[in-house]
Amino acid sequence: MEINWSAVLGIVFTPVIAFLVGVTYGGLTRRITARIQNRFGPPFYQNILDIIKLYSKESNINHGVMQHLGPVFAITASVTTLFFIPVIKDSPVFTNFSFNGDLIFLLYIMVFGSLGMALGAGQTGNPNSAIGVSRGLSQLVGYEVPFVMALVAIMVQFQTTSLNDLLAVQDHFTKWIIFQSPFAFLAAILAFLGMMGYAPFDVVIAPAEIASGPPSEFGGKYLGLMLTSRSIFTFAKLVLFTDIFLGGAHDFITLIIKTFILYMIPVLTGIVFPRFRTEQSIRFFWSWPLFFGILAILVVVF
Amino acid sequence: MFNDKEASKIVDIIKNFARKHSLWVVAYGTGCGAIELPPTMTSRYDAERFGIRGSATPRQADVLLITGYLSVKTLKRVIRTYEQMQEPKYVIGFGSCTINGGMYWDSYNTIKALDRYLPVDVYINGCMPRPEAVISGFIKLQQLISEGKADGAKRYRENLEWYRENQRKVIKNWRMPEYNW
Amino acid sequence: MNKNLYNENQTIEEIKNTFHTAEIKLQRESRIIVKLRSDLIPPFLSYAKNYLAFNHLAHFSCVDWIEDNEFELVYLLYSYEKNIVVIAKTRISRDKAEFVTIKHLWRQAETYEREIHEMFGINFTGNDRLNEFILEDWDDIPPMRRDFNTIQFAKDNFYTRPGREDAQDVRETITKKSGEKIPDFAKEFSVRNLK
Amino acid sequence: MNSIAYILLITFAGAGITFIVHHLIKPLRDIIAITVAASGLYFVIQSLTEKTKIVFGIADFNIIWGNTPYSNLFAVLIAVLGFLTILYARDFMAEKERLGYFYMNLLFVIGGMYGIVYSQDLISLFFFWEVMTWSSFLLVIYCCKEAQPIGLKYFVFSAIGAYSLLIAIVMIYAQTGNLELSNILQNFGNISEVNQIVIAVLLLTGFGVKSAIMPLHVWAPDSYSISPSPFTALFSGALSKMGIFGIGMVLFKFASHSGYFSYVKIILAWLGGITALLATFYAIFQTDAKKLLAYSSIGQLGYIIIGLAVGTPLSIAAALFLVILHGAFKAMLFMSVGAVYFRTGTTDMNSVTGLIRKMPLSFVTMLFGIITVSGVPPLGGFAAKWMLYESLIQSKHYFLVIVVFAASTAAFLYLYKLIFSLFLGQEEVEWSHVKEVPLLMLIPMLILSAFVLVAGIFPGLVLDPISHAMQYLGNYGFKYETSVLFNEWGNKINMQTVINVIGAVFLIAGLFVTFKGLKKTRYVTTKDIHTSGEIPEENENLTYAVDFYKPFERAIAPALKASIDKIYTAIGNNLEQAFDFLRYVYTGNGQTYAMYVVLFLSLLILFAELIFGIKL
Repeated sequence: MEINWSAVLGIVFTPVIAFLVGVTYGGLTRRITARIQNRFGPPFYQNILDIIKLYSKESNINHGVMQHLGPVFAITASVTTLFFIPVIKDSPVFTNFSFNGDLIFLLYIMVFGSLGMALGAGQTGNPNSAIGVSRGLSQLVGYEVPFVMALVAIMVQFQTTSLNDLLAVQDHFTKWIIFQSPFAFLAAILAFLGMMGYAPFDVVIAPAEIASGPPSEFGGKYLGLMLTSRSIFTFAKLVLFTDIFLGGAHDFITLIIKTFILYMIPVLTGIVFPRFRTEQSIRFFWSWPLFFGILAILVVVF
Repeated sequence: MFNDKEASKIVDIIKNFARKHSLWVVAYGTGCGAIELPPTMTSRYDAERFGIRGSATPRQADVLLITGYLSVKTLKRVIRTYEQMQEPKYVIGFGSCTINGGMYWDSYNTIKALDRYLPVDVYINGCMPRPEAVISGFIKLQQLISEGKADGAKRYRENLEWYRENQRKVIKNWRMPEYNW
Repeated sequence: MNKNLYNENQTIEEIKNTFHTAEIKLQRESRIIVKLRSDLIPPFLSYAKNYLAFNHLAHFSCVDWIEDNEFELVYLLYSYEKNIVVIAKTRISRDKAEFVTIKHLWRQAETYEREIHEMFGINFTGNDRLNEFILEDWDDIPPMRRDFNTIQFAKDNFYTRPGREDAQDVRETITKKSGEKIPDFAKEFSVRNLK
Repeated sequence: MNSIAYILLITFAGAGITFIVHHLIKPLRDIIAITVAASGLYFVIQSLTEKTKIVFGIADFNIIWGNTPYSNLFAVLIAVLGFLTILYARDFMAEKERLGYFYMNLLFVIGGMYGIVYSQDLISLFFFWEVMTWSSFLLVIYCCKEAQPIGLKYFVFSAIGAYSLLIAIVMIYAQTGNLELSNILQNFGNISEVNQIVIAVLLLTGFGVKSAIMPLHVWAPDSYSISPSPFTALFSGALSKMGIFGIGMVLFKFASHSGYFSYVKIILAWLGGITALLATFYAIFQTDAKKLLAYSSIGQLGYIIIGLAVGTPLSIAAALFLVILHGAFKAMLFMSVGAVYFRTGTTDMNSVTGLIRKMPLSFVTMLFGIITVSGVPPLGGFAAKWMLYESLIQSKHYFLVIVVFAASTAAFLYLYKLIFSLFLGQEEVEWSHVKEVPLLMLIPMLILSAFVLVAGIFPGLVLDPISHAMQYLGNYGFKYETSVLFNEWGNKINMQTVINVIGAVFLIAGLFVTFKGLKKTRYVTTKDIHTSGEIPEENENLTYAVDFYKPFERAIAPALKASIDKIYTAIGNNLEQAFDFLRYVYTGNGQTYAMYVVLFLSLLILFAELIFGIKL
C-alpha cells in the first residue's frame, strides 16, 4: 500500500498547529482584555502554562465513565471538525479529509462535542453543571437557526454544499462571499458571537453564579483536555468562517491575519458587554440575526 | 541523549514552572479579608500578570486562600473544600486571624491557628494585609513551588491522623465523608 | 430643645392612656423607651402595630442582667408615618427563661427568636422552629449568657499559639516598637488589669 | 401456499392459539408467541425473494394479497420489530395479568399490519386496517381504568380516519368501479380532477391519523404513554408507519396525475414541518419520559412526511430511510424507558435519577438512541438528516429546511433531558436497589443499537431495499454507494471516512485520558460534589431536573400559548352545550352505537346513487 506522506503530515500537524494557534489566541485575548481594563495582563503563553499545569495535576477524580469520556467527546468533535475543513487552500498537506464531508456534516459534528460534554457534565450530579447545560443547549437552539439560514443562503447561491467548492469560487478578493452575500455574513457572524461563548452570551459558564457551569466538577487532566479541545475548536471555527466568507488562505500568514481579525470580533464585543440572560440571548438570536438570515435567503431566491 | 533521571528532572522543571506561573485560587471568602481580593485582582495591582486567577470551584483550583478568621462552622466547609481540591494544592493563610486568632483571640467560636487543621504553605501577616502583601505572599509561594518545598498536600496526607484529631476536637459532630486517595 | 415633638408626645400620651403601668421615657427626638411588665408585651406590641401604626419590627434582642438574675428583651418598633422608634423593654426571670412568641405579629420575629434562643437559651413558646440556627453542634451553655466564660472556653477548645495568650502582648510589642505610650483608657480595659 | 399466506395464517392463528394456551398451560404461552413472531419473521424473509399474488373471491369482489418491493420494506420492519417486542415482552410482562389478552392483541396488531402491507385491494386493506385499529385500541386500554378516556380519544380519532378511508374507498369504487389496486391505479387518472383531489385528501386524512400529523395528533401522546412499553415500541415503531405506508402510496401512486397535487404536497410538507417543530417544543416541556418520547415520535413522523411530500428522489429516500431508522431508534428508546419502568415502577423524569451505573446497558441503548434521533454523526440518524436537508435545499424549500433544522436542533434539548433525568445526575438512595434488566429484554435493545450503528456507517445497506421500493413507487433513482452518500449537486459525504476519523481520534484521546495518571485517578460518588463545602445529606436530592428548560420556555412562550388539544377541548365544550340533546342519542351503550353504524351504512347504500352517482 502506498502511503500518502503529505496527507499523513497534515493529519499529524494540523491539530498541533491548531492547538498552538488557538491557545496563543486565548492568551492574547486575556492580554487584550487586561489592556482594555487598564491592567498589564498575563503573558501571551499563559494558557499554555495553565494547560500544562492541569495535565501535571497528580490526582484526578471522576464521577463515572461518562464524565471520564466527556472531554474525549469534546476533543473528538474539535479534531474531527478540523480535519474536515481545508485549513490551507489548495495545499496537499492541510486539506486532510475535507473532500469527504460537507457543510451540513460540519454543522452536526460541531454539536457532537457539546453533547458529549453535556453528558459528562450531567453525570457529575452537580446541579450547577445541569443548569449550565440547560442554558447552553437552549442557547444552542438560539444561534444555530440564524447560522443555518446563512449557510443555506450560501449553499443555494453557489449551488454547492462543499467547502472546497466554496473556496474555489472565491479566487479573487472581490469574490469573497462576505462581499457577495453580506447579509449571510451578518447573520453568521452574529451567530458566531454565540458560538464562541464570550460575553454577552457567556451565561453558560457564568463563574460567579453557577460556578463555571458544566465544567464545575472537572479538574486536572479532564479540564486540561477540555481546554485543549477548546483551543483547537476555536481555531477550527475561525478557519471555517475564513474559508466560507473570507476566501480561505494560501499560506499561514494570511490565515493568521484573517482568523485573528475574525477572532477579535467576539473578543472585543465580549469585553465591553455585560451578560444576557438565556431567554434574552435566544430572543436576540431570533431577532436581528434571523432577520438578516431571511434577508440573505430572499436575496438569493429573487 | 538524556538518561531517564535527567529527563524526569527536565519534566519536573517544566511542571514546576507551569505550576508556579498558573495559580488558580479558589475564592472562599471566609472573613473580612475577602474584600482585599478585588483590588488585588483588578487594574490597580493586577495579580493576573503572575498567572494568578480566580477559579470557581475547588476541583479546578490550586490554591486555597483563607481570607481571615475561621469559625468552627466555616472550618468544616473549608476542610471539605480543601479535600475536594486536586493535588498539588496549596493553602495560604491570610491575615492575623489565621495565624494566632487576631482580634478573635478570645472568641468562643473561632479557631486561632490554621496550621493545626490544614497544612498552610504561606502565611500573610497583617490585619488587613494590603494587596501588595497578598502579592508578595503569592510570590513567596511561587518560590516555594519552584524549590519544591510547597508540599502541604504531602504533609496533610502523611500526618492525616494528627490533623484529623485536631479537626475532630473542634468539630464536635463529625459527619464528614472520608478522604480516600 | 426647639424641635417639634408633637408626634412623640402624642404617642406617649396614647400609650399612657392604654397601659397605665408602663414606664415611658422620651430618650431623645424620635426615641421612646417603654418599660413594661412581661405579660403586657404581647398586647402592647399588638396595640402599637394595629393602632399606633408601628408596622415595622426593626430589631429584637436580649440583654443578660446577671446581677438581677433577669433577661431583658428589647423590641424596636418603627413607624414610617411618625418617624419614631419605640423601644419596648421587659424583663423575664433568668431561672425560667421562657417567653411567648410574637411571630404571629411579625413573621421576621421568628428568626430573631431563633437567634435569641440559640445565644441566650430563652425558649419562645409557640415558635416551633427553635432548632439549630447559626451555631453548629453547640452543646455548652448558650454563649451570649454572661455566666459563659468565653476566654476559658476558647483556651480549652482552641489551640492557642504561644505568645498569644491574651491581648496584652501585641500592645506592648507595638508600644516598644513605635515608642508610643499605651493610653490610660486602653490600660483600664486590658485583660491583665481585669484579672 | 406461498409465504404471504403462511405469514397471515400463522400470525392470526397464532394469536388465537396463544389466547387459548394462556388459559390451559401458562408457561407455553410465551414460547408460542415468540415462535409465531419468529416464524413470521422467517416467512417475511422468505417472501423477499418471491413475487407472489393470492387471489380469491368473496361475493363479487376479488381479494388480492401480494408483495411489492415497497411492501417488503415495511413487512421487514414489522416482522423484526414484532419479533423483538414479543421477545422483550416476555420478561417485561411476566408479572402482569390478562397476558392471553395482551399477546393475542399484540399478535393481531402484527397480523393486521402484515395484512395492510400485503393487501392489493381496498376491501382487505380496510379490513386489516380495522383489525389493527381495534386490537391496538384494546392494548391501549389494557393497563387500567385511567386508560379508558385515553383509549376513547384514540378510538374517536381512529374512527375519523376510518370513516374518511371508507368514504374514499366508496368514492373510488363509484368512480372506477373496481377495488383492485392495480386496476385503480390504471384508471385513477381518468376520473375528474376534483374527485381525485377529494379522494386523495380523504385518504391522506385517514392515513394521517395513524401517523399523527398535526392537527390529527392529539390522541398520540396519551395513548403512547399509557400503553404497555413493549407495545409502545411497536406502536410508535411500526404501527405509525402504516400511516406513512398509506401516505406514500397515495402521494406516488394516486396523486401523480393531476397538477393540483403539487399544492396538496406543499400543504402536506408544511403540515409535516409544523408538526415536527411544535411536537418538538411540546416534548421539551414534558415530565413523563414516555410522553416525551410520544411527542418526539410525532415530530419524527413529521420529518418523514416532509420527505415524502417534497417528493424528490433524495427526499423520498431520506423519508424511507427514516421510516426504518425511526422504527429502530424509537423502539430502542421506548424499550430503554420501559426498562427503567420495569425496575423503578415509574417513568417520571423528576423522580428517577442516576441509574447509569446500575443499568449500564440500558444507558448505552438510550445513548445510541438519542444520538440517532439527534442526527449527530456517526450513527444512522445523521445519514437520514443529511439526505433530508440536502434534498430540501436542492428542491428549493428554503424556509422549510430552516423549520426542520430548528426542530432538529431543539430536539437536542428534550433528548438530553431524557437521558439526563433518567440515567445521569445524582445517584439516589431511593433507587439503590435497581439493577440491570434481564437478558431477554437486553437482547432486542442491543440488536437495535447495533443496527443503528451499522446504518450509520453503511447507509447503503439500508438504501438498497429502499431504492427497490422507490423503483416501485415511480421509477425514482438516486446515486449512493455502500457508505458514501451523494446529493443532487454532486457533493458527497463519506461515512466510512467519518467513522474512521471519529473512531481514531476518540480512541487516541480516550486512551490518553485513561492512562494519564491512571493510579491517581479515582472514582467519587455523586454526593461528593462541589457545593461550597456543604456536605449533602444521603437522602438529599440535588439533581436539577424540575423545570429543566425554564429559560427556553420563557423564550418561546408565545409559540406555546396555542395548544391544539385545548382548541379541541374548547370546541368540544361548546358543542356539549349546543348539542346537549345528543346525550339521548349517545347513550354510552355499545350496542346503540353499533346500531348507528349499521344505520349509517344502510343510509349510505340507500343514497349512494344520489351522492356518488352509482348504484352499489
